[in-house]
Amino acid sequence: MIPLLQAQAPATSFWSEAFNSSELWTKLIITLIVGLVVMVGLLYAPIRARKPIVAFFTFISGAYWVLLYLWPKPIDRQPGEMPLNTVETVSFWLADSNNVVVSFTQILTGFLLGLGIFSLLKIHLTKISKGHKDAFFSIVLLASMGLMIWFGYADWFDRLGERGAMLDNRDNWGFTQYGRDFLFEGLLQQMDAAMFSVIAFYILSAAYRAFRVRSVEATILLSAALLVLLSLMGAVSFVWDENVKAIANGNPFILNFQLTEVAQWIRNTFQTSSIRGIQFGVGLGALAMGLRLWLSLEKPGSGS
Amino acid sequence: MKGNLGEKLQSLPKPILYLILILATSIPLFFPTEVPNEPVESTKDFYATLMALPEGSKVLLMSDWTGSTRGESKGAFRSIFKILIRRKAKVAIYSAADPQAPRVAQDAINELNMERKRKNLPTFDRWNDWVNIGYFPNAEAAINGIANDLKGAFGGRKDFPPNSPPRDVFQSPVLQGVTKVEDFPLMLVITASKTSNFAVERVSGRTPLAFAVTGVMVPETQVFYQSKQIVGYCGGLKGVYDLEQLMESGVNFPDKATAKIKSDKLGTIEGFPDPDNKGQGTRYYPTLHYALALMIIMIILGNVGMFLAKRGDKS
Amino acid sequence: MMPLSEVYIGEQYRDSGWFGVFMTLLVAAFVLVNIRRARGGKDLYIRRIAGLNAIDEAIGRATEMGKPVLMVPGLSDTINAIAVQAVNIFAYVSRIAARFANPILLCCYNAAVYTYAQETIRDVYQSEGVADRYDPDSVRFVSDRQFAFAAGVSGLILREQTAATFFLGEFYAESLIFAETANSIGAIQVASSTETTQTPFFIAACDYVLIGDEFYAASAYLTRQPVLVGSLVGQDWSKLMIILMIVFGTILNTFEIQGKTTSERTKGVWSQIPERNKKQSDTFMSQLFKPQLEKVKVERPIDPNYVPEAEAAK
Amino acid sequence: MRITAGVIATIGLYSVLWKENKFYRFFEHVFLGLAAGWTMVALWTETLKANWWDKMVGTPAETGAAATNGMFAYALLIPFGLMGYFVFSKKHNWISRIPIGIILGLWSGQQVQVWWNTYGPQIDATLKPILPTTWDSLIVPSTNGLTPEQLSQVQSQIYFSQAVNNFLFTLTVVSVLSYFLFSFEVKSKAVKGINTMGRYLLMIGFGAIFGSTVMMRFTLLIDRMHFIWIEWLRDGVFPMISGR
Repeated sequence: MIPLLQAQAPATSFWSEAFNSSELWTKLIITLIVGLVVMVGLLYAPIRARKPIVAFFTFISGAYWVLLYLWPKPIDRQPGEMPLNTVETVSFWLADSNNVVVSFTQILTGFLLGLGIFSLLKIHLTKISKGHKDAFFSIVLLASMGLMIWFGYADWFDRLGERGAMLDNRDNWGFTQYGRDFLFEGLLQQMDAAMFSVIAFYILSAAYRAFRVRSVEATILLSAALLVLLSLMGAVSFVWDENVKAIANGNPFILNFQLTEVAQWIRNTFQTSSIRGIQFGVGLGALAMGLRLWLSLEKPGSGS
Repeated sequence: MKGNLGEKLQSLPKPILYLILILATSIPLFFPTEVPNEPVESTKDFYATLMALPEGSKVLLMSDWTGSTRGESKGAFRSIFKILIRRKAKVAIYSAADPQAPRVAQDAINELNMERKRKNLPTFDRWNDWVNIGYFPNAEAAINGIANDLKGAFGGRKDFPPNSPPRDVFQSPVLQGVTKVEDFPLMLVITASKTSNFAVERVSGRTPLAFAVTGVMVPETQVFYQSKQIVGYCGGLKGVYDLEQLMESGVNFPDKATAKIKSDKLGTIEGFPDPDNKGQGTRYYPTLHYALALMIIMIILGNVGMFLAKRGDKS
Repeated sequence: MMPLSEVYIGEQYRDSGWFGVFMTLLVAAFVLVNIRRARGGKDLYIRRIAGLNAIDEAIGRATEMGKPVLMVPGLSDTINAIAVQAVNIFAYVSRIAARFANPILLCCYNAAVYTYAQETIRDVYQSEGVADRYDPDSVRFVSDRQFAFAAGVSGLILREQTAATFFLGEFYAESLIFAETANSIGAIQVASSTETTQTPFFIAACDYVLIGDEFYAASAYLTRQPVLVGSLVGQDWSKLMIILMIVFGTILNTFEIQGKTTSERTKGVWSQIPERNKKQSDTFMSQLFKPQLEKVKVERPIDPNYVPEAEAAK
Repeated sequence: MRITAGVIATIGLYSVLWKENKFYRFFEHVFLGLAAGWTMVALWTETLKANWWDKMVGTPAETGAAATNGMFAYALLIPFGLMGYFVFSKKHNWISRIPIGIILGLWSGQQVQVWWNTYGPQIDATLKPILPTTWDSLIVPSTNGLTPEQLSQVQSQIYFSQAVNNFLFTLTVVSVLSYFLFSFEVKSKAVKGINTMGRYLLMIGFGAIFGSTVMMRFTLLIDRMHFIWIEWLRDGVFPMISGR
């Protein structure tokens, strides 16, 4: 597919037809119908066939990446070159289909988003219809959702055409742009920032409540945190370090007691290493779980 | 009475805590002050890497921050672009973390350009100096695609040349002759999310990586910096402040003896004294001290309270 | 030009490149072998994990108070093992909740996760024979923007006055928003983030915290399903292997790095250099971990209908 | 006007710190609504349009950009997407597992692919020499005013202090890792000791993480305050009032 992007008049093949050609549309519609037929067919799948079917699809999709990883990769491949042998034919194909496969996850997730929105609508519409005490807020939610969708798309269409570039400049803005800007920059972005910064309050209260010299662990946690906090206050560490330098007057050993040095030492020696220790475990966990899912070894919802 | 005092100190009502914090973070803003500071190694390396770029080199930049972290990321973004503009770099921008990110980055650059216009400096033009390749959903997969097959990944993406309809990004001067990620002498990542990890997983070893991350990510980024998977990084507000100071006074510059910022590892790297260097870092960093101080005081108070309470119980 | 035979080797296996592949396969083997063992009826030991015993306690408490149990399977961009693992644990939780007819609330950040959770939890209720007690709205999609989600969930926590909250999965900055909000209404909290950088906050604000891959151990620990237990043992073998590799490698490097060298290997080629102290990069281990590929040229026929972009641009 | 709205929204969300109230609830729902709306927009404009539709139907030739062909096979994804919607059917909900299965399969496959890329280099970076290569001085001597040769000489040596740090580093990694061994019954005191030590060392790490994180959180709050007091009140409202 890469050469196709580069060539002036792309060569068509069985899999790719020219833009807006009748062949493309016929094939497209046929594919769609076939797909839907298969889907309907699944409705009649016998119960014991269900597990294998799911397992099959899971395995196939995982197999691509595993193959891409294990199959000999071409050495020193230049654009436009043709494979030397069957091994390379496969590896070329694997490499080229990378971008296609990559997009599957996001496309499917995109299609599924409808379900999420459906759940949202269901909950709030029932609230409204039942006249729940928070019905008003549900209305607010749906209204702001509608507005955002409307302005979002209107603005997007405006930017598609010739005017797109001009709209970078506020002078050429219309009602749509201002509306979108108000909702997006004015509200959404600001609320994002606001909600994020709320954490500052919580972090304070959490530290105030939890950082007590109760157990050995708590004490260690607390003192390490305090040291790093101090080192982050440029002024404090600067003054401290200046004094240390003064005391040390060149003695490299004493120089190690500069606050920045100590903090850096904690970071490099303990923080980095403990994170690494944890991450090794987590990584293995993910890999093992990946294997179990790929080979469908695990019962779904195995909390049973 | 001690006991009571202890109890009080141990359990200050949250609203009061919050009120104090608001005061501590608001008042100092009105009184800008200069704070002495020594940049950390990682930021020095970061600055050195940027300054080592030959003029006019092409840089791939993954901009993964939005309004929610503008406090930190915007400062970093602006400083980095001030340097890149001085290096006359050509920047290809894309995002993998958040659909908003490309817009946010675009607005930030426009803001910079407006300031430059006011000072009658040449602007950093879309399409000619930088292209916005747009947003790639599903960071992990997208970055993998970019690393393995840049042509394919960016293919078909469009951006706006000066007042004309959108065109294929590979037509722009920025991406002329670029076919794979190795064609960029440097990949920058300005991120507030774990997309940096994906960059390390997929891109490290193919082309040098340098990160500008939020404070919360400093620990995990330190890991990559130590294992030399990235050449340098600028972490959190401290990083931004360091960067602004480095821009002002360089490293071992004009010469090691008189330099404001010294380094044994790095050679002489020039700085550009210019009031414009002072940005968010310089504005926020002093205030941060009061907030941190408050935090420390509160922790101490809590513990003192606990001891007093214990003593109170005994007597 | 290199011998054609090498073309078959494949880029990723050249020099010491095979080592990475080998290690990956080894770990996979460990996991699969142990799953076999476990399935073969061998009962394998798992040590006690404090955070997990708390789960039952938390639900019990919620039942006493008759208040809902809130569960959040993290903020994964799309459904992945982390989300699945979280939902699996929640399946266990909601099973108990279902028995005691305790209301549950499962807030999803992502539509795909929502689909999976919806399916799984319904299954749980059906298999418990109380399908009628299941309310599809108890598993809901809140928002897929981080802080909108945070705002929504903490709103829910405060309004529903949840008695027990479970935050398991991928959590980022919002972790503390949830934890503190839940704490402020005195709910029991069991939490875990696969993001190491968030764990300290959970530790500070929550009652029970699963650190690192205790999270992955959870379902095995709770359900003792052979497959899961086996895989857990496999992971442990791999960890042990890494530990040994580190110990062995460290000792090896330590002794190797003493002394000087007059030759070094870069890009797969040995070259003579003036004598210098040995560097880390000279050691056997680092050569093993960092494959150094000699630049080679492979002649291939050019595709006739390929147009170089230089012309395409015209 | 725009900024004012932002400020009000900010205060609205902050009000939850006091207690859950109608004001907060209002903005919470506005927030959720906008977010959902935005997602609906981004779904097409940012995801499906470029990654699915354009690939499926192709794009016409434009100035400089060549036309691209359409690959009809992409249409197959529609039915697979639709299968997810069976989740609400009591009888056929199993079908919704298929798209999920595909996504999970892709994810799992990638894990196999990236595991070593991520952790290989980190394992390598953990293998640090734990014996000094020189005893000239116990700690790294000060490097001021050394010639480049001397400097590189010093840097190529490993001094006692570094060796000790490296040892601590490796020790931490190993002990933390061994703390996460679940399936081995620990009998020997020594191993128990290592595990508890692992836990303590872990706590040092967590403390440090906490410290570094606090900085960011406060920075964001400061940014908000700057937004309210400086951008809005001082540079926005005052000029307006004093203008009249």
